[in-house]
Amino acid sequence: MNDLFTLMKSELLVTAIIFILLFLKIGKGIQNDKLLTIIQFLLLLNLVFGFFFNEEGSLFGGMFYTNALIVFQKNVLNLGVLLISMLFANWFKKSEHMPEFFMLMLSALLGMFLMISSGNFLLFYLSLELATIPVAAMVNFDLEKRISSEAAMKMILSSAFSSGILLFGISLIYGITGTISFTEMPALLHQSPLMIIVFVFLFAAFAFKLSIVPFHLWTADVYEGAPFAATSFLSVISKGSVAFIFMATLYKVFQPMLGLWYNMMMLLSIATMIIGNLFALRQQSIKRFLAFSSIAQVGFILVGMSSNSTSGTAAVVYFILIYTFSNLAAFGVAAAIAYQTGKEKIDDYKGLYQTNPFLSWVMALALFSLAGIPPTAGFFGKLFLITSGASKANYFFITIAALNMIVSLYYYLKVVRAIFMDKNEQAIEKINIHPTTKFALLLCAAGVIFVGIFSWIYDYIQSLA
Amino acid sequence: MNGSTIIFYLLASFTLVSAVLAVTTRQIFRAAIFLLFTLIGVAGLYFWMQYDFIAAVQIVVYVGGITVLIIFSIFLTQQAGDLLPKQKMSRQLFAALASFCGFALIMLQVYQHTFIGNATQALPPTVANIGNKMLGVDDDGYALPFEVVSILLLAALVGCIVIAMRSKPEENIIKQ
Amino acid sequence: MNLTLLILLPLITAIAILLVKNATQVKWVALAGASAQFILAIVLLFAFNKERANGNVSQMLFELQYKWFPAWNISFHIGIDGISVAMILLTAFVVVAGVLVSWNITDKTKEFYFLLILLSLGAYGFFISLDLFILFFFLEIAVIPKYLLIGIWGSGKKEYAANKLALMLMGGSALVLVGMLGLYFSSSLKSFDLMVLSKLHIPTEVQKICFPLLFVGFGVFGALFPFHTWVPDGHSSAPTAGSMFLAGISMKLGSYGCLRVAISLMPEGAMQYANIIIVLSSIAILYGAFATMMQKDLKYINAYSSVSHCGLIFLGLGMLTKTAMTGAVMQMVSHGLMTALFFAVIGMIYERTHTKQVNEMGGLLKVMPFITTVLFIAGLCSLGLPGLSGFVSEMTIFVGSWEHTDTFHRIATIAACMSIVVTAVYILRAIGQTAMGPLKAGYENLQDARWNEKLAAIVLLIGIVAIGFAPFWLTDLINPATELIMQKISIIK
Amino acid sequence: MPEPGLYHLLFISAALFFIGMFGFFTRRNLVTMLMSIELILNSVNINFIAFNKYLWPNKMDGLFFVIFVIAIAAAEAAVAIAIIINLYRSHGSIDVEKAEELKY
Amino acid sequence: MPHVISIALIPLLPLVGFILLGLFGRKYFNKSAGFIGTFLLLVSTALALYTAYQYFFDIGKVNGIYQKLVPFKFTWLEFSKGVSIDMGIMLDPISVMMLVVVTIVSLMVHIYSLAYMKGEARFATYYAFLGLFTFSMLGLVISSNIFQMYIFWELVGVSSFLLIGYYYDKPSAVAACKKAFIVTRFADLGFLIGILVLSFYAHTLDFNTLIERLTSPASNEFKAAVGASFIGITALTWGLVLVFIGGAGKSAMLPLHIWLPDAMEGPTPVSALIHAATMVVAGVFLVARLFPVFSMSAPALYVVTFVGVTSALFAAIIACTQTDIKRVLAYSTMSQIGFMMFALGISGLGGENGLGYTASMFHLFTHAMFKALLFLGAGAVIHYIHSNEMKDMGGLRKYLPITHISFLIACLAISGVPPFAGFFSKEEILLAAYHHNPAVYWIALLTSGLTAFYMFRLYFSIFWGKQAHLHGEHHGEGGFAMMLPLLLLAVGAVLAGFIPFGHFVSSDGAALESHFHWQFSVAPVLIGLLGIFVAMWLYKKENDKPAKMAASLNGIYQTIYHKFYFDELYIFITKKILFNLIGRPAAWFDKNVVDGVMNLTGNTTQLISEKIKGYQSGKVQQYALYFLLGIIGIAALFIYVWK
Repeated sequence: MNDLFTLMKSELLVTAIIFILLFLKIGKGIQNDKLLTIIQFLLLLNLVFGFFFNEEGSLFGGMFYTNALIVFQKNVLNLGVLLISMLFANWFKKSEHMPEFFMLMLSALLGMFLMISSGNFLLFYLSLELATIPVAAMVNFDLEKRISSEAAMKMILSSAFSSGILLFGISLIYGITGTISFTEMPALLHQSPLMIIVFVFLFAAFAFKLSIVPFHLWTADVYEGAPFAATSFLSVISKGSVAFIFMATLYKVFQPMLGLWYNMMMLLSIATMIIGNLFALRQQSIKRFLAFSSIAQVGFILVGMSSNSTSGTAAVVYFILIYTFSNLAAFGVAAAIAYQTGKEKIDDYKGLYQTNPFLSWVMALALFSLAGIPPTAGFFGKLFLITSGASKANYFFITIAALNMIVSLYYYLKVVRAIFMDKNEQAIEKINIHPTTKFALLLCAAGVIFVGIFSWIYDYIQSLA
Repeated sequence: MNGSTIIFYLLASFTLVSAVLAVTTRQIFRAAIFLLFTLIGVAGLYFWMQYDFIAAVQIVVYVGGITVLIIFSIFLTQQAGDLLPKQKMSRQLFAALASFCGFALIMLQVYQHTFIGNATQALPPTVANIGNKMLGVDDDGYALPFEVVSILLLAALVGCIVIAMRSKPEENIIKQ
Repeated sequence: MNLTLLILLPLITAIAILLVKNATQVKWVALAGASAQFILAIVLLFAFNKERANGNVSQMLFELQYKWFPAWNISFHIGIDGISVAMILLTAFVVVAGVLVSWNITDKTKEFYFLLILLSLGAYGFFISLDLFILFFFLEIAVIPKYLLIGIWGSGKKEYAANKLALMLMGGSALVLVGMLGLYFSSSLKSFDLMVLSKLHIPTEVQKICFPLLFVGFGVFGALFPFHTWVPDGHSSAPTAGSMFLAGISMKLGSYGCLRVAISLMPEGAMQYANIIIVLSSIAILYGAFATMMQKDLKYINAYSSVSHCGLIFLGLGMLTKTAMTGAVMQMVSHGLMTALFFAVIGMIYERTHTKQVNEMGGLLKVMPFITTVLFIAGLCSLGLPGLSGFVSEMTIFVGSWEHTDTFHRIATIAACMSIVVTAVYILRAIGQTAMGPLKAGYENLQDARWNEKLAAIVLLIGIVAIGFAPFWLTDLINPATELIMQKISIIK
Repeated sequence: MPEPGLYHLLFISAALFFIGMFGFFTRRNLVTMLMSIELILNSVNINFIAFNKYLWPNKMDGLFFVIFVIAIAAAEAAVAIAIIINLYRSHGSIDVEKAEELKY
Repeated sequence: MPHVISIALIPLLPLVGFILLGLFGRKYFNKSAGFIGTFLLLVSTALALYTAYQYFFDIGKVNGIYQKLVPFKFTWLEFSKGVSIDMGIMLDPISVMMLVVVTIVSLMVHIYSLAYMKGEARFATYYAFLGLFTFSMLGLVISSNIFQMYIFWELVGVSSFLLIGYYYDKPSAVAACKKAFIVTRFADLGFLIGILVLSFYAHTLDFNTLIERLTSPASNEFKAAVGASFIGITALTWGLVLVFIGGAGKSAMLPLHIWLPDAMEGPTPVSALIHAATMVVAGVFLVARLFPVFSMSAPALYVVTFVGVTSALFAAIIACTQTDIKRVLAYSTMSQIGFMMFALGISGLGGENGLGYTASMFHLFTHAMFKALLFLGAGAVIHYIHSNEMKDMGGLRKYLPITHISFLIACLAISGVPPFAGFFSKEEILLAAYHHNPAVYWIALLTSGLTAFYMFRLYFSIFWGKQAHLHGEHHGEGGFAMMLPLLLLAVGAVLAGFIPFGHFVSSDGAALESHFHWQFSVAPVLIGLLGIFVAMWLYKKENDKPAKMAASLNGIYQTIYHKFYFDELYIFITKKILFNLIGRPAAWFDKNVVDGVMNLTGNTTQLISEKIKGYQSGKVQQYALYFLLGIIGIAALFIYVWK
């Protein structure tokens, strides 16, 4: 039973925090401020603890499986959650349902942990739902806002729809192979037309979560309507975790169907990059803008994933680590501005640099990183994705990917331009940034710069992969 | 043709007909009732397949739980007697076409596919067997999913409470 | 000589600029950093020559290699040959001058200098990299500072120009990226290392694909026709130092990349596409010159003339003869210095007259003799006057180009030669209208150059004259390097 | 009429699946959309049970899947209804076509 | 052997002057600039004379033949093995002669300018430019390498540009200097390509080696150069003709002459130095320098002859109608250079055949003296009268006696009246023409008459004729500084003809005895005198004969007066063709097509982005529908199409 504690330590810790929160909530009387500090402390503990007692092994008859890479992935998610808890401090402090929000978020996080570790389709499905349903509730946490509930509605209905499709696919694959275990399945898989359909069904469900075109349509609406904390959780943590498990399933379970999914990945990756970029071009709302940009980013993740190699795995994990920093920084800045002024439009950012140089630089760094411009880490992340994707010497594919970087640069620069170049008499006033927020932003900025330059981080990930 | 077969066809047609009605009737209560019928029909199919436990769960959770929930929500959100708004014709046609295509594609491939099975050592789906497995932590146990579902239910509960118990309505409610 | 110094010094300067409080200190820190870099570059030149004199004949000197992303076989591999030394010197000259010229930037001084130094960091890094990956890294590092410099401190349609520049350059680097990956995966060793790659034989079919990708990719940076369209807008909208850096250094990144990566790694590809390069560059030379003739804005004049002059660089590269290639490298240096000087002077004039339109000026020689004299010298250099750097490089290219005996090359060379006449036409037009003629009303009280401007101009002039009067030191520097590249090509021939 | 077997059940489930889909696409009322989801989930359950019975009776994977799907369906429905009610409070309607502030 | 440094100092001292005065002149030497410049040049001149003495009488001659000495050279820029630009000094008869000519004339101009340019704001700059010019010109003549020559050639061009544009606030001066530079630049293009051609076949840029290789019919290089041809003309001829185009541009030969008259916008001493005595003969010098090679190609020589003789006649005709005294002199210069040019063209190599060569050089030498004198004299007149126009002048002999005398001497010299210098040199040219090409001889004879006519037309209009309307202050003849050069040059114009030129300068280095036939001289002298008398008849007294004549020949007169509309033709070519037909479309193409494609890409992307926004309709049911369609589509694609 010792295994249980070491192998499932992340899950257990998160569960423990959920229950602590539950008790704190029931035993009333703690101020939001203090509570937030406690939560941040707990999350920090959780993160730190994540780096110890890393063992490889499986539990529950292979239903649960973990290894160093998976632990690392979990740590990335932990880090993201910790950053979220710090970045949106202002909002949390004002929210009367803060503990509940964290309980939901941590439940979702737990779901993601289990999802990454899952060794069969049942646990995968359950944890996927665990990672989705609370998030839908989180999306609705701006209770006074119409768009928040609209977004929540869209999310819960779409994800129910997609899980219906996922289930249908699982049911058929179960029928075909007679197993739901990831480890037993590859030996039983044969590429028959029905299998292709089944695969497409499963693929679509993953694609839905990752917002791959044409299954991405819910993304922007939900991101825009949700509170910043939920949006960033969705776009970073949720996406990251699904990418991890998606990759694991593709590489392990669907290895016999490599030819099929490589082509499918290529097709959808190109579509995703193009559509994501085209839509991002004309957005005014910063959230929606980041939503489409994150769709385009997923296109790049697919490029790396399509390589079907350990370097691809490493590149994807690495990219998601970087993406966590960059995207959270962008959301953090946007949130800090929105909380004080309510302004969420890119045009509102005109002349921001005159009044808020710090926020401007962080935003710029984040956007440069997203655009993949050196020396930010995003450059390395994207480059390694493309490099691993290029290992098949598919010039067409990587050329499209590389050209899409230009389009994406265009719209990232649009924001930079608004911030730095446009003169504006009614620029946003000086923003008071919560100290923890500021610290978290600095952390993100540091991450954006150093994760790339310090090559040992990548080496470490590569050694795990 | 024996009794079992006749029962199957009856159940099947009952289920499908009520399902179709549930998604087409324009009176929402009727739709809910047809849904109920469908769910009962599905439960009947489970009985027919001798999966009694599942059939029981189906009836308890779906018929007793979810349908009731749905009917409550209909009460909360709907004036009695209102007809459901009609979707655009083009959308309906398109949806019908897409659904049919999907159906056709799947059935085509399902019928072309030969399923191989392993019917040698059947494990009867008795309540005792199910119970043993449900809380087992060994190779074939389902303790972990069980716990996961419990956390999920807890989270759903928390979520529902917060969302449904909101205090301050937005200013511009019911603007239109 | 530790080459990392070349990168560390700007880095330290940049950080120091961020830490310093007021604008004056920022300027002095920047100047100190740039001057230190300048001295370092000179020291490097001597160290390089000394090492060569000591009989060290290895292709690259002062090589250093640190592990960086070993999983991808990437290493931080740096080293220099004569071409790199020349380019580093060019950068050092232009940076010092750029810092000096921008002395009276008052808006966001700190950021301005920070970006300027960052840009130079990218250039230095680029010129010493011996690994495709870090080469690409530094290539891209330099894009965003340019974008911001133009967008924030520029004038005119600055945002449009900044966008166009950033997007086109990124487009170029996207092609470079693809080509680079093609090279990476084509070799059995999976290496980005230039030295390793150059020893391998890259399969011909890979060269066929990768050479155009890399050449065009770098070509966008170097204003290869018809990808030059960012040049006029970018240059004309940029602030003075920005234009100087853009035209003086950044365009050279492209041509240097073409030479160092595309041609020297893939000689077969180069042979295959040489005629296309020659056609494009001949068009660029004449077309750029004729387009310049019609411009009325001083900065546009210089920008289009840069297209023409950079066409000469590509012509030199495309000819694939040692002499022409040496000439191309000399032209890189020469054009860098000359155009930087030109832009510096245009900036000075603009600051005083508040116009860049030649027809709104006249007789400026009377009120600002120093500035106009420098303008004049820059112009003369541009039209290839002996004694200034433009002459030697252009002549070297012409002589090198003439070494081909067939009619096609002959025509291309003659077309290129014709540019010297057209150049004379537009340069004299510009100078005649601005510096000469009766003094326009309203300009009577303009001041001549200040100390910083004089110093900036003198620094660049020294470079120009040093090459113009004594080109042999530069050719001695470049020749061994081009010889090595040519050896590879001649083996295939 | 042939002896009913696996394929018949698969037919029923697939039909139910796409009837649910059709409902989801065409019903404008959010509650009825939710009902369509339930149909979809039920169709999946039939699949699982059918496969379990006819092909893989040696283990009870399908059966357990169904149990958990039903549980999840309940939780999902609960949260969905909470959200729908919340939406109703702010929009005054649960017509899905009217909740389209977020678009483009 | 003269010390290398002493030779090197000849060009370097003016360079020192240029640098010193150019950098610091305005601030520190604005008053003393003239003396500094003059002194430096005085030293140069002394060194040049010393060198000439040494060369001609001491070291130059080996076995009765003057050698081409290269006491010094170093590699300046190496293109490829063997092909390099060397900076060096080459001494041979013509370069030594040119050293003397250039330094002397330049010294005269320096001295003259002390007075003439006194009080100019940019006095120091003026002397700096003079220094630059002198340096470049001296560098040009002693070049040992064809590319070195090209370098100094260009430098000469730019100093000419600077000096013409000295009065930079005068729009006409600006236009003139631009024109001069661009036209010569255009010609230099030919020179450059010519160099490329010749050096490509000769595998060298060094004059001596190049000449050696391209003149020995046995050498591989020569065979290659003659063997290769383009549209039926050998590479050798092409190279030479192209080089000659460069020379023609600098020497203002038809049709590249149009810059020369305009160049008179510069200060008059500058015109004397550059546009009369030194720079404009660079073309002649170039042909002479490469003469052995030219002699290997009859077509090239033919081109030289043709251009020279047409230019001579053409310029003489125009000179008859011009009213600006400097322009008359300019056309006369062009005409005289035409003489030198065709003299080279009709010459052969070696011995008696080389008479044309000697005559050409001789004429170059004497012409430098009297033409400089004419210009300086004209300068004195202009200085006095503040106008260039003949109509403002007349009867000045009383006011400017020294100028008058020296001007008259120069006019007689140029008209070929014995015993003045021009007589001897022109005589030799005509003699050479008579022997080699009678057609040329007759045209030359006619031209020679015209020369006498227009020179005396000028002379009489200035110093005789109607009394000039003098107004304002007049300060005499400009003092000693201006008179001294006039007198010295007048002495030169009188005596230079008596130098036994053929002993020193000949096509093959061996002494050439000039055979003086007085019978032959009758015709030229008579026709010269005829010209003078006609001029006297028309212009000595104020009358309306010239106007009547002009009126009776109206059409022709106007054509000539407008210089055969050459300027208009050039303007048509540049404005209409270069600017409107090439430049404007290129600029338009760039703005609209190249740029347009880029912008179009951007705009199209934006447009597509706008068009497809309906896809994201905000309707969740539609999303689900697309979801399903996506699945069906992909599944169908991979099952049925993309297997």
